[in-house]
Amino acid sequence: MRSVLGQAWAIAAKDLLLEFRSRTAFLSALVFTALVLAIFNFARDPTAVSATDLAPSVLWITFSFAGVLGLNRAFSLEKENRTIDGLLLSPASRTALYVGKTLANLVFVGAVEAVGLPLFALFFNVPLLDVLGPLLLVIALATVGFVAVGTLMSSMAVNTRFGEMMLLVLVLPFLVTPVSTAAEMTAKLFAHRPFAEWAPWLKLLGAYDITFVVLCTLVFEFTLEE
Amino acid sequence: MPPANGGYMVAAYVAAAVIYLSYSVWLYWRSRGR
Amino acid sequence: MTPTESAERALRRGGVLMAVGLALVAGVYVRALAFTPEEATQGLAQKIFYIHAPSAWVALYLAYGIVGIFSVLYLFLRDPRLDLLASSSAEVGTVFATVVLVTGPIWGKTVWGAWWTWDARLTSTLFLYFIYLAYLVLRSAVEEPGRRARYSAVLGILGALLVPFIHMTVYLFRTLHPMPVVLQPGRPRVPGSMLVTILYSFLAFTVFYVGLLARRYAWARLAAARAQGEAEGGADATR
Amino acid sequence: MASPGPSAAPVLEVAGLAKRFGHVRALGGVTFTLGAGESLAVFGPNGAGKTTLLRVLAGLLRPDAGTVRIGGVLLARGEASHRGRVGLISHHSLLYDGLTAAENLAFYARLYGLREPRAAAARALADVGLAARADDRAGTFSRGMVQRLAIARALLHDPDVMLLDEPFSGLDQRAAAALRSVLGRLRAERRTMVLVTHNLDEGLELATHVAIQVAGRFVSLGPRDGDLAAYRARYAEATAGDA
Repeated sequence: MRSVLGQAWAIAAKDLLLEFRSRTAFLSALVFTALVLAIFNFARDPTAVSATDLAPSVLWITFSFAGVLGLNRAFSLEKENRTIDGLLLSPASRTALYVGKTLANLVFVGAVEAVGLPLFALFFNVPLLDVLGPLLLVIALATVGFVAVGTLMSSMAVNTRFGEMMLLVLVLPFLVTPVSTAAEMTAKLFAHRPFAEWAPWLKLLGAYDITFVVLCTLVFEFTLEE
Repeated sequence: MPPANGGYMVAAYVAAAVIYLSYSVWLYWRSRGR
Repeated sequence: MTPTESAERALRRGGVLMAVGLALVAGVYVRALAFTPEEATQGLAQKIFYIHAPSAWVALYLAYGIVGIFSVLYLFLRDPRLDLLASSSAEVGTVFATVVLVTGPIWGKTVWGAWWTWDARLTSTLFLYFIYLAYLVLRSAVEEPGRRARYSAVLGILGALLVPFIHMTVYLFRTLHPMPVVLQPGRPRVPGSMLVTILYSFLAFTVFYVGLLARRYAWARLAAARAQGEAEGGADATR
Repeated sequence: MASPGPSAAPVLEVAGLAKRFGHVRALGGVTFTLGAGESLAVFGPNGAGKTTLLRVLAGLLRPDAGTVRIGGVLLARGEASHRGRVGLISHHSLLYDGLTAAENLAFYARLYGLREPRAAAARALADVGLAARADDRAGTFSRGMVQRLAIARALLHDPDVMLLDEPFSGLDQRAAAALRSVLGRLRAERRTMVLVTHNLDEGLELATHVAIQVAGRFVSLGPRDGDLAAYRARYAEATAGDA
């Protein structure tokens, strides 16, 4: 178990170092985030729709799409020089590879969200600080859910024709639960509703996370060449 | 007095028949012979 | 008997089963349209139920269940036929799901007054349709049969587990949101002759599904057997 | 059958390996045995299934049938200890262009569970004469330097069995000579090697055993008993029917 985590961390640290050096994926995800936030707010008719009504859905559309677009990077970077063979040749377990890739993706998406959230608060003028704690919890849970599935799917998508488009097609149905529960909870947070009102969504999201993290870890090895 | 909406019923039945029949015919012809 | 011959026999059997299914479905049309009374509050449009509901049963439960079960079996047993069966079920299920998505709004228009409402059942059907499409698109984008089978099995299993989550998500929204009270098309109170029609239609569409599945699966086997035969004929190594 | 000499316990035992990709047969029953210090050169035209053979031996591909044993231990797919005893050099470098030479090796040393990965990386770099370029990115290296770094990567964990997949392809004369000297050293260290290539000029002099593979099968296998010209003739004869 300890060696699995050690190997997973080595893989994640390597991915993050590579991304830190090139920053291409990170910067494009950031630009995407800023653009979507700006366009949605600009296109909104302020007399018809108030910013706080629109805000939760915009936030989650932005985060999930920016996240999924970034997930391609995880396995496409292993195609150059066939480094995926190097990983699979080593005694590191397949589980460590999945956990490592998922960790790196979580850090990546988390960093995009860390920049995106203040931008969002600025553009939509929502009172972020009062609800920051619970909001971070919601963001963390939803992000774990779609990154776990997205990482698995990207391992397959990278070996198909039209890889990037394919990843979106594969992942979109799986975004329904994390994104809509997170958007609903975000809306209730901004409206200062009591916890009892958003607890059912929290439970559903938690159940989704547990189910798919376990399942994806189990089936990951089947996405590798054998 | 039930509402007069037989047209919708006909539309739905025809649409379903078209979809099922076209798939059946396509499947049958594509898979027979070489 | 060679694999090609046995696949050809299965193809003929599938054709017969398909014809039986079609005949039974034609029977549903006759019985529902001519020999089933008109419902009092919804009028003739209620009869859409007899084709809509059994199609939904096949598309959302039967066909998807078969995909999920045979995907798991494939990953354990690695018999290529299991993959062909799962993918045949996905394709046939997509046809049934298409009918659900076409007849649903037509019926909805008469009940709700709008073609599309984000009603729980319609919404989850739409999302499940996207899983079917993703499955078929993924298969078309992977060349090598072994990899295609593994990838589709992984997606088939994840998709089968996603189905209950989508239902729960959609129902959570529906039950907690204040919804305008509208007449739901779900379960009409049923007198005897309607009940017979309903039961018969479920049976007919189930047999129709099995017939299409059998034919589709036999065709896939035949194609695989022929490709194998051709490969065995010539020099056949790679890399 | 390349039977090991009386002194050599078999290091690598391969029996009846078969592998198909869909309807294409890549391996159709490959069998051989090698002892310590023995090396097998497998020659064959493109598409003969040579790379597939190496990938099965390395534990990357699961064979449909047949067994691989290293040191008498059966290869089970995904068996980490098996993968730890095998090293692979291919015409792909398996290196990250964005990492420095030292970082590349330290990363792989961690995956192989070596103690003090940085020290292991530094030793391996010195071994292939790249110590001075340790902190330069692999992406800036010449083809020959990349190949030396790839060799260092494959030798990091001191494998018993070395697998080489067309290692000479794309190398200039100097790099090829350097590679030859490394291979000579590996042989002197009594490592077991399997080298596959379509080019008879490369690797024949390093081999103790020679096989010719056509369409997934060994059409000839035995200790090296002839010179280049003799093998050229045999190779031409074996591949004549294979368009």
